[in-house]
Amino acid sequence: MHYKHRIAQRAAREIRPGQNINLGIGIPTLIMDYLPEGQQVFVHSENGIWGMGRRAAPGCEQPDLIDAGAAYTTCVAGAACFDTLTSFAIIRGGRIDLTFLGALEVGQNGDLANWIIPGKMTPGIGGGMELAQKSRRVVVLTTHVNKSGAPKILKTCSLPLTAPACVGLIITDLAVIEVTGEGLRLRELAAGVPVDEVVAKTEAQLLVPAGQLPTF
Amino acid sequence: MHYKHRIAQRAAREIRPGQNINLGIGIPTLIMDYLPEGQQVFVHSENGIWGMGRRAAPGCEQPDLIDAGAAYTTCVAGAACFDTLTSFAIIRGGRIDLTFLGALEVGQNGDLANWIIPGKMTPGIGGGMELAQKSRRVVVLTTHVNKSGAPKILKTCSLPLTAPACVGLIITDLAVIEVTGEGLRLRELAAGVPVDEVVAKTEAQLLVPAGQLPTF
Amino acid sequence: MTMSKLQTAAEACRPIRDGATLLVGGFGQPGTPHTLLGQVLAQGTGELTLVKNDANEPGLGISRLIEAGRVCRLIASHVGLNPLAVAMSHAGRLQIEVYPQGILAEKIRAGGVGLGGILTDIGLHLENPAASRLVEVGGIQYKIEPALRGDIALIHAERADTMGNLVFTGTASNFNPAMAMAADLVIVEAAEIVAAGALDPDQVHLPGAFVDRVVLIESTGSDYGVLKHHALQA
Amino acid sequence: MTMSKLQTAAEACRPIRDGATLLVGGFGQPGTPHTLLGQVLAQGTGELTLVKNDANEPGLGISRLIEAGRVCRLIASHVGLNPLAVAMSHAGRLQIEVYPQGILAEKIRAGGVGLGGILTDIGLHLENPAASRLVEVGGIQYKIEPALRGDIALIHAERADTMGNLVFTGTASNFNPAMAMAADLVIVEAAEIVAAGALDPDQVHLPGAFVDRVVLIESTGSDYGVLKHHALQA
Repeated sequence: MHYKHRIAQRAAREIRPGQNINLGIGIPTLIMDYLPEGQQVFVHSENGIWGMGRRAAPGCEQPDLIDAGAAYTTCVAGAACFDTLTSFAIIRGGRIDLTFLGALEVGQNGDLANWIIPGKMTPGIGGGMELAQKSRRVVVLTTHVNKSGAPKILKTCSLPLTAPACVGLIITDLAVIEVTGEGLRLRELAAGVPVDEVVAKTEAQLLVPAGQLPTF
Repeated sequence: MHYKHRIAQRAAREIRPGQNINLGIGIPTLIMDYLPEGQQVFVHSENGIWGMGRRAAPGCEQPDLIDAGAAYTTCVAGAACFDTLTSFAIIRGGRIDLTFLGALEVGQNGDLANWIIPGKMTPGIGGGMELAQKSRRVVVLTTHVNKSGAPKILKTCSLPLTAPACVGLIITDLAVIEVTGEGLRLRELAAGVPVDEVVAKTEAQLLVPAGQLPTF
Repeated sequence: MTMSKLQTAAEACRPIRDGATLLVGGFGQPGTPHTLLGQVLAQGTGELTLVKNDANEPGLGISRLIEAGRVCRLIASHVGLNPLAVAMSHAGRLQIEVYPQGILAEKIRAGGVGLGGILTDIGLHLENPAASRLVEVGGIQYKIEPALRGDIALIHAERADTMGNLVFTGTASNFNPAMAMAADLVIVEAAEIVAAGALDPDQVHLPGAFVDRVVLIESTGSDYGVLKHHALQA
Repeated sequence: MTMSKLQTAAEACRPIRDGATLLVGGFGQPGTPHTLLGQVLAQGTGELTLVKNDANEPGLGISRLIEAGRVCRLIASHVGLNPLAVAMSHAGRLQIEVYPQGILAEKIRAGGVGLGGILTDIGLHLENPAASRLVEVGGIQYKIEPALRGDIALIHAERADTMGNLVFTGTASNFNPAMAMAADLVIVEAAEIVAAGALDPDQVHLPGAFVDRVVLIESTGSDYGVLKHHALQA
């Protein structure tokens, strides 16, 4: 299984029945394939759907039904479609229980940076800032290090923040890490990954519990 | 014809085809009976109708369709029903071309006072303040004097204002008076009413044009 | 497992405690959640702050709670059709606070959509510049109106599905959509409740994401009928 | 005499002058008023300020106006799907100003509903307290976001009646309702136009009170179709 799918599969286990969830661009969209069967979850898409279903099957696309990443999508039974004002009323009003987002950097206090890369023109934040700041819980899905091999989980973010102290859980290709009042706590390891590797590839201080850690 | 109906009939002549209009409580509601036949006018009711029709015929009332004064009403073809937010978006957004309101006092600069009677508990302004302040044109329909015989058209209002300098035209049981940059200009007389009587019953200065005035 | 937000009125209203702030839909009779208000009356809850456009009329809607002495404070836009509420206010037994109707709706909406407040020029001429919070934007003076939220919203809809998606009708919409966004717990009564999927997603007025509990109106008796004194005589 | 707001695209768009600020509906393709934008392109209007959620994609929607050099300034929330617009911005040939998506929508709504602005805590951590206009409400810091209006709104609807009442569909609603409230002249294109009375008053998404002109979409060609690169491969 590709690491992105393994992250998505692990992430899906964070979802509780009846929750309103939002899936950011990138790895988070893969969660759609791992939603618990027969359990009602309401997927919100910020361009105007509550109750979004899977991507439209080839030939069944409706031109006026896309997800926030522009892919053709579907509605489940009980869905509602609405405008941008209503969609962000749901977000800023605190009605999103759980949001999955990608990251460029995560600070050990839960700071999230995922929108400006220095030296590049930012394409804009879209709905990400409101989702990060106002969702009841934010779970970050990311590779543990960036393309140059540098850690993404840092003592302090160097990039402009999307939102401060918003991240509750970090799921990477190597580990599951919880953001706690005491700092970052290592919770689970990807199958076959030693604790030492995770510690070495994490710039921030990691609290490592004694004993065997669960794997995913 | 009762003076209230004569005021309403004269008021209806201020309406232009295609206008969005709002009819306040009291005499203004009588205008509904004098709307020009076969001419499209959109009557807005602030509790959530654009395209309101006449009052519901006996036995034809729909419990969920009332006007802003709680009377059962109807919709014309092409009507829309909506919530309070949308209704006042129409008002404050400047989409009401013409509003007819009652008055306790009108100042010679167009100030309107129609909501607080001293010594009485005010029941609240409802939608009147927003209508007075934001409609493109406000026409006041009122008796020329109050129940004690005192003038209602004053140099300066003594009551708390609904909105300052908002009135464009005043139609009373005695006269039609325009609010202009130079002051109040007498435009028309009720049939059989001499100019002297209007001047005597108006505390504010009246500009009286030379020659015969039209009657209504 | 199929999720449903359907509950009885008694179950749904159980979390309403003495001292709560309730947002109550309705402009006059249409849109007033009579069934839910009846439950609040029956369960004895008191010391309430109510936010409603008006005070209904004596013997109807929130006036029953006011008459029973359960309400300390009412935030409204116009209470002219309820002389009883006005009299209680005069007697110091009910505190009434009024706002221009559309501004009251916007304050509630701001609370619902996660804003701190709005800037408005309505009624600015009545403000005491020394006491008010005024700001200038683009050369124009505005007043800061803070957002307003409630603990619980009591909402009336024409139709709901089991997911809490709502459809309103006629002039019964009024404050209901704004209030259904602006409370920690949102309880809806509906004249009809349908299965998930029975409503066209395009024709939902308020998505179920805002709604926590849905109650079926069991008796659509006189509370929901035509009030003869507001009808034309035959 | 029966009133109608129906016009041809050429008639409806004639008042659009060089230098105008246009509010343009759409999130990606859905809800983008291609017919009206085509008319603006054809009539040669330039020096435009556009307000749109995104910049569409190269060769589509507002990107055609941008590519033709007709746009000096774009106010948006995300232009990531249009590398061409990003490149023009780098080259100093297009000024791009971005806001968080929901805040952009609220700024426009505030302009439409006659408010001076809103108070928001979104992105407050990026503000320079010395430079920003911050106010405290209920012990929380908020930033003042001024209202935003346009000269003309270009709106896409699924269905309209001759009075200008509008119905939207799917994710094609997006910024259209907010923008249709916030311009001095509101021009709507619709895939279907029906007689007054054909729409259920309860099922109108935006009342015709806001709408000045309605244009029938005559060619629903590739602009309104499925973009193959966003579809799953068979």
